[in-house]
Amino acid sequence: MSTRIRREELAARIAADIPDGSYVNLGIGAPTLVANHLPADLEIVLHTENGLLGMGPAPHATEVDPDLINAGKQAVSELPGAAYFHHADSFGMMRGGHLDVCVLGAFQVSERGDLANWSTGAPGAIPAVGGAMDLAIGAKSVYVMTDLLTRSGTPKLVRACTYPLTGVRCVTRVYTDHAVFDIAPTGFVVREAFGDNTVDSLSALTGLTLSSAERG
Amino acid sequence: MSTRIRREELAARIAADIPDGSYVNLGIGAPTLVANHLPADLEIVLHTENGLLGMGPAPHATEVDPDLINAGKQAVSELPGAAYFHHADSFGMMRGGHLDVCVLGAFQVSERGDLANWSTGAPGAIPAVGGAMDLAIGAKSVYVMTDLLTRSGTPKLVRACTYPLTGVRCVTRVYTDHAVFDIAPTGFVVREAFGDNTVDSLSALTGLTLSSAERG
Amino acid sequence: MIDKIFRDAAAAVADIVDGTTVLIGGFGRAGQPVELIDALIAHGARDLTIVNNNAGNGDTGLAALLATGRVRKVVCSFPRQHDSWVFDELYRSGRIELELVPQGNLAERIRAAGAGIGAFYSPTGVGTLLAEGKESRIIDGREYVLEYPIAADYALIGALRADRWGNLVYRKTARNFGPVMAAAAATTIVQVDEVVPLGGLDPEAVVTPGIFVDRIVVTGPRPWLRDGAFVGGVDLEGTPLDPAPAATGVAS
Amino acid sequence: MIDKIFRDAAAAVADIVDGTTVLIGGFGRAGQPVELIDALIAHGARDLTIVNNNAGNGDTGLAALLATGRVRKVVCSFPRQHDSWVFDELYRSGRIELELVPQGNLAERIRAAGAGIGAFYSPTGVGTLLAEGKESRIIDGREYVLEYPIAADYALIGALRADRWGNLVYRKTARNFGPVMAAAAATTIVQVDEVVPLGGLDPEAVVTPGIFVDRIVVTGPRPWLRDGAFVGGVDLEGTPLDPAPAATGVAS
Repeated sequence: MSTRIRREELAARIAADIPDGSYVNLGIGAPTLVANHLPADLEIVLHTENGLLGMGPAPHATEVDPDLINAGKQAVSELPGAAYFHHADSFGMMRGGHLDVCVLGAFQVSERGDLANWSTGAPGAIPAVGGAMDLAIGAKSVYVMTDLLTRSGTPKLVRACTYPLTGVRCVTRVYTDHAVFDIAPTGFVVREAFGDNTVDSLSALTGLTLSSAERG
Repeated sequence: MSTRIRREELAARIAADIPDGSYVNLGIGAPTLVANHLPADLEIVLHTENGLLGMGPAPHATEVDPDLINAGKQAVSELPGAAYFHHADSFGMMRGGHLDVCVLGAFQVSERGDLANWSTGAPGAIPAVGGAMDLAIGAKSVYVMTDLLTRSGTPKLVRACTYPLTGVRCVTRVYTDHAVFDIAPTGFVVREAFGDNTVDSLSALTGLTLSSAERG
Repeated sequence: MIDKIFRDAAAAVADIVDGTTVLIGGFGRAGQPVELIDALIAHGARDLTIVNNNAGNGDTGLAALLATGRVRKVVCSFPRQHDSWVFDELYRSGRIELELVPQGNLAERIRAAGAGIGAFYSPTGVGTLLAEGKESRIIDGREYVLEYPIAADYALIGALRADRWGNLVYRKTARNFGPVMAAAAATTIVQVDEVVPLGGLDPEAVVTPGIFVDRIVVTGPRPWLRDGAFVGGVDLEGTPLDPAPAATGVAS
Repeated sequence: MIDKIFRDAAAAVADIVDGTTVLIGGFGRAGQPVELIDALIAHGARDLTIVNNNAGNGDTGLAALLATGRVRKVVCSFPRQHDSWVFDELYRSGRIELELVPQGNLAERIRAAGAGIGAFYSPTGVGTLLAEGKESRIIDGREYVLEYPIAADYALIGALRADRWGNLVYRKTARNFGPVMAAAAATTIVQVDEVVPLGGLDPEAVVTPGIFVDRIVVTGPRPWLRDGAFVGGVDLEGTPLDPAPAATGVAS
């Protein structure tokens, strides 16, 4: 048995690691929850790759603007200090390493920091990548937010990804419902274990050789 | 003996060949004279590579704006319909083939359309290229405006350039004080001979095999 | 005199022949030039290659074009969406070809075409399926993959406002692919809400200079704008909300 | 809270160490960040590599920096001008190194650094002295030369207006290299005429988003502007004209 934290708690945990003044891209899905936990007294500038820095929260239903959406094609708003730009400029911003942090979901993360999050490789599936590969290589720190295990109990942290890769050696840190892991040259390092998780219990769950940040 | 037309006449001759609605870059030096002869009832949009489309004439001395200059670093003005952009966008505009016409000076033009206009290769000279090489390859039609002969009587139209090249096979047409030449696969074609110049007299002056547009 | 305004969308797309490559602006619905796409459908050109970030939403715009069966190939980054049923069906039944390109490489390849770049080395996609068969190179210790420009015969884009020279400003995230597509096509056709007199756009704020624009079609204001200002009252698809929205909860 | 405003130019350049590569904005005098350059001179860093379109005009700004002898190398497109005597003398006496780059390749190489492009194929310079020793390649029947990014430790640029997040707007052709240099440097320092409150810049008209800007120095209005509007009355160097200009001709 091990303690798992809820997704909103995990989002709050990630938000707490983002320094004031950071430029941040929150990927589609669970990572967007991080926005709800950014402290109101900090200025953290959100980037959406479809062409906006200074993205604000979803508007009231009557204020939805079809011209103002995020990368997930949801209605958003603009904050004072916002700026619009075209797609090539936006992805240049990412590819050029100007974002401080991006937070992404994952199917798998390998111990050398490879990320798989765009395709399960299932036959017949329609492939779609969007900005995933650009995001994976496009920030100074690439954080992954994911459950440690799939619903069927398979670890998402792996020695080597079996799903098609999104990016190679690109992940900085993995925030899971069980623990936070850094990627080090030696593999996964347990930075923080939630509840009664331990390095040993996490090793048992994942089948990986893990080291501890304290010992590292 | 042959008739030469004056530089202002030549500028007018070039201006007459530029269709309404063209996007045009006039190089530093003599080519800037062309602007004085563009018909006032046409809209020909002038580009200056330091970041402006819709460039207007030099302002009155009291209206000089140090932030509004052309590629020759002279004071200019902006016309209604103008747009500013940065250097990478401006040269992308050129390199991408969006300009209809550019007019350039030359030290030499070869019969295959090579242009030499940035360096005489003189020892000890300080090299400077600016936008010359970008302009040479950066318009649908590259017109050269030059005297046919140097002051010492050496032809500027040559079989092969001896000066360092600005661009290879890039010149469309050469407007000289003696005649207008097109560059064809066969070499120089006399498009229009001024005054008492003839294909034969021009051949004699330049030492080149020339063909005539009528015969071509 | 330069006047790039066409009388209607039909006239603006009339010379698009079969087999053409067409860049179509928009990210999902934002910035999608729906009236121009509708005109292309009515025009009837076939065997098209379409470049867009997506592969259509719902049954309108790009999705409606795909539904005609006249699109041979789609080049895009994200075809699969909750409302991409038209594409999904064509793809699953083998009736449409797909070239999947990471979004940033898609934008940069289009930009390269407009800027006269022959090819470029991108770090995006390195080591993935989408780089397979592509040249790669290590530069300063980092691996890159060689990507080529995406040029096109036509671009259909949407913008907010134009002058008759074709200078454009966009609106919010509807800008997306418009500026790079405008530069990458031999003929760029734009639909705008309105045309202002020459000099009516701030030269410092023009996003697409007119040199990149060939034809302008005025499609009039959209439901969520009045005199260019946002008034809201629509859903994300631009459909006006019920003017007297029902109260939520038990009362109904 | 993000506040990138520095108290003065000296503080903004204080950590520039010897041996640094510095991008300096401006095309001739337009957009040249003279107060930042003066602060760099006073700061005293040596062995610098400077990237600018030119190599200084007259005796001020970039020319004054070169005159200190602390610049090892200049990367530029057009060093030789009627008023480039400082550079000319250094170059002729072998005291400064020059890398000459065609202007468009210079701009695109800087842009590539900011946009994370590893290298690109340019048609500019093919077959010329400036492509000698560079890789080339035929793509679709046209020859291109391979060009690499120009990144830098610092950029010093000038703009018209900023907010405290570092969003920038420029003024007319003084924009020139500012936007691409801002993105290409690890630390970008901008001098502006004025700072406006956050929200005071139109998000549609921001040219350089604040993500590219690290430090802002407010240098106050320039002589040819009043409240941001052009009032003229200066020469091209920005020097006020004689308030009562002498009549020309025989009277004097």
